[in-house]
Amino acid sequence: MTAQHSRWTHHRTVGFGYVAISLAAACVGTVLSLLMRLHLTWPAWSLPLHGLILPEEYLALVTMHGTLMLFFVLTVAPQSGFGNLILPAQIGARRMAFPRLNAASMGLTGLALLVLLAAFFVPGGSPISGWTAYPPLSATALAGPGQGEGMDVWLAAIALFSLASTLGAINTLTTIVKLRGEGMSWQRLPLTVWGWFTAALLSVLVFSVLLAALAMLFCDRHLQSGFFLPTGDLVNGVLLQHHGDGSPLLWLHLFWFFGHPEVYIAILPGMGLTSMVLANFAHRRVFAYRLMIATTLLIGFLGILVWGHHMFVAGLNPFAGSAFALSSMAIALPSSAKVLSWLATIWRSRPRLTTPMLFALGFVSLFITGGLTGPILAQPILDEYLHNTFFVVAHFHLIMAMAGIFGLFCATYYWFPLLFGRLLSEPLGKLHFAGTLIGAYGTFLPMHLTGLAGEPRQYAQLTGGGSGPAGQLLQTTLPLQHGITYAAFFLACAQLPFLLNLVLTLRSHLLATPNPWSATTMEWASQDFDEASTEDKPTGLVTYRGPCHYSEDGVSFLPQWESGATSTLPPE
Amino acid sequence: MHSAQAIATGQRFWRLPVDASAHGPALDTHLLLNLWIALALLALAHLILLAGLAFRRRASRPVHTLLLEYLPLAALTLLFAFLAARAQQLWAAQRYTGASLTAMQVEVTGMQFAWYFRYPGADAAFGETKPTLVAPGEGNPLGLDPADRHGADDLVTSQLVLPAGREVDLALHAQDVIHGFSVPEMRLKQNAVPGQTAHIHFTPTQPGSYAILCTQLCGLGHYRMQATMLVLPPAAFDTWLQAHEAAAGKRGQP
Amino acid sequence: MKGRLRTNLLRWVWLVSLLLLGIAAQSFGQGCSQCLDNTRATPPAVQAAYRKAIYLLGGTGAALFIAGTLFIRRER
Amino acid sequence: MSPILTPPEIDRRHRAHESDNGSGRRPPTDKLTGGNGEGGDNWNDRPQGRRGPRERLSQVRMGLFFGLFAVLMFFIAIVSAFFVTRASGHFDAYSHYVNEWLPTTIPSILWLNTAVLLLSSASAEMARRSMFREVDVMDEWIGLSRRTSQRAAAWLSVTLGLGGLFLVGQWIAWDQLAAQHVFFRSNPSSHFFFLITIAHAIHLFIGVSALIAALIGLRRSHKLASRQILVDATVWYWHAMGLLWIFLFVLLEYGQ
Repeated sequence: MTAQHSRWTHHRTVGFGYVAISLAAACVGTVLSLLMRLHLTWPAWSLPLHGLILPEEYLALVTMHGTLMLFFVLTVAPQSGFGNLILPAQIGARRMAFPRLNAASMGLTGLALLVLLAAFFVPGGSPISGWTAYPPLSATALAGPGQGEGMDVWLAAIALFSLASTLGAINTLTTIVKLRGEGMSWQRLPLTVWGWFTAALLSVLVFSVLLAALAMLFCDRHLQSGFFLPTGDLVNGVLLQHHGDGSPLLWLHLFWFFGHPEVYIAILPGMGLTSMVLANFAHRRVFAYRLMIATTLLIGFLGILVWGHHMFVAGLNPFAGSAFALSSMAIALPSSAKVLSWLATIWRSRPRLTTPMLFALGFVSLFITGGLTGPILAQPILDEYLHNTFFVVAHFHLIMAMAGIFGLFCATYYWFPLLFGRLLSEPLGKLHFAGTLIGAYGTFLPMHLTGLAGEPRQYAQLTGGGSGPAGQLLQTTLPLQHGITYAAFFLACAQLPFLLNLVLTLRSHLLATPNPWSATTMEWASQDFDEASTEDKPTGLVTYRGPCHYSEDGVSFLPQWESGATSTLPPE
Repeated sequence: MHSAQAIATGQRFWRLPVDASAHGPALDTHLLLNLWIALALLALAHLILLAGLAFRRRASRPVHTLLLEYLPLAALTLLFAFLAARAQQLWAAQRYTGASLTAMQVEVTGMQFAWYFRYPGADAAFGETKPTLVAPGEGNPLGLDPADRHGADDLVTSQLVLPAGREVDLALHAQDVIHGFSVPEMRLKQNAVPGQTAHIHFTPTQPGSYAILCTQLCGLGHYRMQATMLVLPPAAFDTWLQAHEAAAGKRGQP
Repeated sequence: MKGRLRTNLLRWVWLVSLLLLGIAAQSFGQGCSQCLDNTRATPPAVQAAYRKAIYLLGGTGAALFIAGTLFIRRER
Repeated sequence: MSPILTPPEIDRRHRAHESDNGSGRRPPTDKLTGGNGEGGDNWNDRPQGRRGPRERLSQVRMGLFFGLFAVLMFFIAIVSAFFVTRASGHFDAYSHYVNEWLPTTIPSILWLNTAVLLLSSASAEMARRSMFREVDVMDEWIGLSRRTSQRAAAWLSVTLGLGGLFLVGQWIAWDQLAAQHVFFRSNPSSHFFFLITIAHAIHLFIGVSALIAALIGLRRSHKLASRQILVDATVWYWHAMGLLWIFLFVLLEYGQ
């Protein structure tokens, strides 16, 4: 390693690369979801230049939307994107531990995205088995269009992504453990860093399990093994030729061992950021700070042990269902502790309602709303009714997708002055917030109702299923589905002020003050030492205390990098 | 807007579907209890959130960690423990034990993209099936082995007809990929996984016709993989069964 | 400070494990030695193998998670 | 905005440049110390507890250990699938429970391979130790000799040879099985035998590449610290792969 680093391996370059990747994925994913909504509401609507959306094309939309959003947006942007942009500065370091490895994993992630998008253009189109890719549907080209080359491309993309994520997470972990600046003891780490740390630890542990499962699925597809295939499986009139008495359940176990921690990887950085932003604008210390650290770790730890709650009705032993139900219920406790702490932090604090603060509050609201249906779905007997209905769609979109996106917007508005030296416009930001909040609730709250009415997800069509009781059951929710589609379009349009805001702000010449939010964490000190420099010199910054030191009246504050008496401030 | 119309015309799309099984009412009660609790907590949390924001005067920082964090947490722990325990009771009652020996046996087979139902016939035994013999075009979608005498009187239908008030033991199979057997009106859901048998038992209580849906993504026809469950009064069911078994028996004889 | 976090963590672990134990005891009081229904066609050996695999996978994951968090505590 | 406790801007600016503001008021603090050619060599600027060339070494080790977590989980996933598949079977036409699992006969050459791998681990450890022998390190640091690197290179070459031998041995084992008509696709047991051995061989191949890289590095790199890191990380990885192999070998030999 030389004193001079290349710009290409600078952590900010890598971070912006990740953000660009996830922005591209988010745009494509959003368009796909809107197409799904259009088709679901007006089945006869034909896509310009394409024609009617066929059932298999609808499922391809489902699969690609899920894969893009979960992997390339919710995993990449908060963890790798903002992790790289902010993390080093926040722990008083100038760089990530392994800059070249970092750039390589960003490149791999980009490559994975390109490979995934290539699935649209291979014969048969993109895969139709959802982001969970349950075999035997995903194990043979006979199972449907898109399950041939499309599925192979999908496997390759996700394998690349797993590799990249593991490497990126190793980098994050090493950076946090080893590169903390002087005085940055582990109790002084901002909760954001704890979120990144836990998420990275989970990534290291679970992405390789996914990789192993992908390798085995590949063998099943092309080498006639039967890890996930039972004997005598007859697909499309053809008896599958393979050896062994595998079981699709095995895939479910391996996949969800990855899949459940994956959703925590997506949301933990957002939780950490929300805590810090709430404290920053409420001008108070995060309530029960050490408990927040403990709950972050506990959520991650329990996250490893709850995967079976995705499989209550999948043919699992009912006792295993009970055990997983209990561990899943246990996660409700650290999550509740977090919500209580957030509520206590802002209680009667007269916070400054800036745009990042609003998005953090929105995160709290969505986390509560989406989270409260979690314990319901963790009860196997209720999951028996609600499994794979729109209720589940509503649950995970609120708590993971929408809360995750709110965390991302919060990060964007909050750190924009740090990254670009300019403040995003507040009026436009507030408009963006209001629209997004209304759109998010408008889209996903009604889905609870259609789910309770028994409507399954992943149905390409809700009409035309015949006049039997099934057709009638599905049609009862159609009026609501119309409303949901309008709300989804409203939600998408609500992002326009944001784009406008970005363009206007980047073109403006109004520069922000060095620490416009009066923040206390280390990244805001970094403007002293020219963060963008590629020179590998120590920052010379010392951390003197934990984050969020504010006086009782909330007027004065003491940032982490200032030496000085803390005696004017109340004890922690 | 359609939804506005629907609300105005009083269309009850927000209701749970009819509950027509013996274990259903308990499940519904528990579900509604859960939903009300969730709604109450939701309202409470948002009230606290908004109230905390609305106060114009800043309060001194809350320091009573015990009071503000651990006490509500203990209460929530008790609440969740209660809900979990209640759910476990219901789950155990339904799943931990098998169907009674007198339960009616029906085999359900899912395949891309249809459900087939098989009744064992007079001998109360299912005949062997072989994947090599499957020929939907020739009226043998399940691959019944003609050499097996148990299979001769088996009745295969595409509609699940059941008597009201009698326990049913369904044996779920899948021929190709994973399917999800779901009857919302019976509060019933269980995946049919190829290569293994999943048993599920329940007692329909109200005669009527109900929707059977596939709830596990199974391919391009997933959305139209539907069937009907027809619950008949016991007498009507007996007539139906006899008529069909007679027909099936005739077909089974060479 | 360290001490307090440890106490907090310990308190949490106790709370959760007590809860788990309490409810688990409740559910095992249901006469569940049969486990008949869904697994009738799955021989005990296979179920045992699944159990073993679940313990192995979950146990290793949990152990490594704890090891990872210990790294950060060991470093200053 | 609210009055803050932060000192005025000018103060902060001042302090940021106080190390070298060109006024001659202070002696420059970023004088070159060290000597191993590392960038930003003034260890006084570094936080407590991380001064000196071992800092980067411990970073790389930490990263490597986290990477090994991932490798371990990869194999644990396969091994847990192994347990499940070993027990699984199906009911045949006569309602007999059939388990297709036919334990793969492990070619006896694997014992030899295991011994070779253990030996290679020992020689790798010799290479690692020789990179850290204090007297020689001092010599090399001052520029008197390159004895550490020469010794390490010798040991690493031995390791490389033994590692190559192991891979060749694995190839022979697969060949022998093929001669007995046991292929990947023969049987559930053979799926796992080949999956595990090939996956391990790929990991070991990465190790071999790392050895080659380390050998090149020993020749080319001018910085002792970098050479130490290269050798150290490679050897730790090599040890881990050896340990993993013993676990997998025991599983395949006695666990089927």
